[in-house]
Amino acid sequence: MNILITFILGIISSMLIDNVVLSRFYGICPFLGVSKKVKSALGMGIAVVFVIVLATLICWPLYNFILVPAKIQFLDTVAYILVIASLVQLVGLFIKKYSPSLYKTLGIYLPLITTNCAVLGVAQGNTDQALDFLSSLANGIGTSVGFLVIIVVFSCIRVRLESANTPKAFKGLPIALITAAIMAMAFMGLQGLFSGINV
Amino acid sequence: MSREKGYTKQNFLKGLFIENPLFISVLGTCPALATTKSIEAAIGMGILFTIVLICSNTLISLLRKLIPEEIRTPSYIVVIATFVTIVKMLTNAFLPELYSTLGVFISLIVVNCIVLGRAEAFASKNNVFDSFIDGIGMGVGYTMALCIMAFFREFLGTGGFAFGNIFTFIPYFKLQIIPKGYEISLFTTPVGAFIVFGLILAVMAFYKNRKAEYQAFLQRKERQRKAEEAKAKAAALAAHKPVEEAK
Amino acid sequence: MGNSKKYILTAITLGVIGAVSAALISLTNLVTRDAIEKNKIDKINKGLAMIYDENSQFSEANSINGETKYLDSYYVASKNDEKIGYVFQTTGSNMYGKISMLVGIDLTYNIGNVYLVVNEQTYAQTLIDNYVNPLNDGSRALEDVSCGATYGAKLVRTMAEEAQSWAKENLK
Amino acid sequence: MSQTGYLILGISILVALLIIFVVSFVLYRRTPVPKGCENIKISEENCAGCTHSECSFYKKKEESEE
Repeated sequence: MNILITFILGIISSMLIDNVVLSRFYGICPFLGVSKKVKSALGMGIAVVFVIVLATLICWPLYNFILVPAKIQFLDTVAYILVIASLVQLVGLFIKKYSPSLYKTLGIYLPLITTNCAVLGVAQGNTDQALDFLSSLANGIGTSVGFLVIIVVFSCIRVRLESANTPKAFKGLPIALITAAIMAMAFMGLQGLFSGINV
Repeated sequence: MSREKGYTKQNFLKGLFIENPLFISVLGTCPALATTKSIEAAIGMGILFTIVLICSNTLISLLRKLIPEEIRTPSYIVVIATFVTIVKMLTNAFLPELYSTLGVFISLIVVNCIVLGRAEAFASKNNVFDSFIDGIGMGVGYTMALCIMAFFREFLGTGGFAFGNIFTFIPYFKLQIIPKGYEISLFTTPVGAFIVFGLILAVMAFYKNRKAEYQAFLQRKERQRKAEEAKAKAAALAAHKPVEEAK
Repeated sequence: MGNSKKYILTAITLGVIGAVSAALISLTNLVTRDAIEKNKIDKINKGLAMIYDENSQFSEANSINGETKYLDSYYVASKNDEKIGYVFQTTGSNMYGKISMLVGIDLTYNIGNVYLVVNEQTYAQTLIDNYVNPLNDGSRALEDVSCGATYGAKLVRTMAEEAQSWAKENLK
Repeated sequence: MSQTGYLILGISILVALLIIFVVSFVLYRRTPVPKGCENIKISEENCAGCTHSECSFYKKKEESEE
């Protein structure tokens, strides 16, 4: 029972409290770049969820069962970037071949994920924090779903921003950043969410 | 690539102002927001980033003829990952304080858009010396941009500047400008990072609009002056013609 | 024919790049491996000195392999060769990450200072500022764990108490 | 397994990863885009990711060269 609670708490905490974009700053590039329209943000978010969960599932055993006994822990970044990049290409290959409809919504964002800081950030973060398998899986799921939630919410706001009459100098990116700051402020309010539960 | 005289200088200065990777092309924003809590961390991150950028630019432009067209990106990723691992090991060994402050963001240089972007856009097409200069230019431009961000964030956030806790070989030195209780600690939090970055981009956009308006104003005056000249010439011509008829 | 030549050329180039990178990385590893080990040992010594004081000597780490959950080893602290207490090295992790710390237990078995050797918690800095530092200068009780990094504080507390209870039974 | 056994295993897995990455990269580039979606473009004004060559970071570069 205790493990299940920690697992769920892990997911919620890395999704809401320690959000990947607003407090850990992984993945700002697509967050600012792809969130112009809600449809593209949704496509990017789902693609990122897919890749992060798969990457966490592969990277943890790769590190703990292969790199650690072989005493080449320093090669973890090289291994992770290779895993993530080949994962992106294989998933893209699969989607390109078998489901054109999925390619229409998801396919064009896949090459962007290789340079998405969130994916490598989560994999490297799990290793640096030496989490066990369940916690790193929870971290992966929470981070990716948090990224999806944040980028969709942000794109909805940004669609409204286009029609708002912002000052000329603030049009485009600056006003988006100020909105992100207000969102970060809101998410900072969730900091003490779990202080009461003693698990 | 035309080799006019000032090309190298212009190539270097391009990275600093005209194509500043952070403020103009808005790339590499992940480390920019995260590691600019203090100027020391920004300088440390900038130095590590510049080293990786210079080495990867040089090696990629060395091998540019060897690497076949189709597998350009995979080989670039491997080269950049190698240099990042080397830099990470060296920092872990000789600058443990900087390593623990930057944490994951040293490994995130691998996915930094600037390094891969410069490799594909510049290093794969130019000779070694130009790529080397371009690497330095971009690196120094990025470090300068990080320091500007860190300057505002640290000054407003902690009320002063502290040196010596990351680079431990410098004696500890704290310059407190805003008195202790009156600084806005919000600026060291992520919220402050977004605000400072947004405001800097807004000021630059404002300056750009101002210049564009001034240019447009000059052109309009230019056109008016030309129109008046043309009218004056036509009038002079018209006055001159009746005199000939009279003769 | 040209096609297979191109494949061979690609394979060779990739092989060259892979070999060059492997050589560079293993070279740097040789240079930096012992420096990283030295950093770890320096940190532990710095921690030991912080828990008691500079001029106290510490015995070798005698490891604990009982059924304890977190304890790794303990040092006997003595000042001008008269025993003044013990320092326990413990490692533990929760969903926020790993903590490896040194906790001082004096002869009357109450918990002294705490020093975090490895602190990979997500809220590492708040843990140090709001819990570990006040704990060391006495302005916060060990039990008062809700400090903005509650999970890290709970982990530190359970490890310290386990060291204390182990010391009570085994170190007379 | 002995220490060097693990080392060889680790290195060989990394090499295998590299080969998988290169092969899948080439195959991805070669497979044709499905029928209905040739002209989907990510119309973003600033570059969200850099491995995609249509990213504006290159466009300025390439246009100024021609």
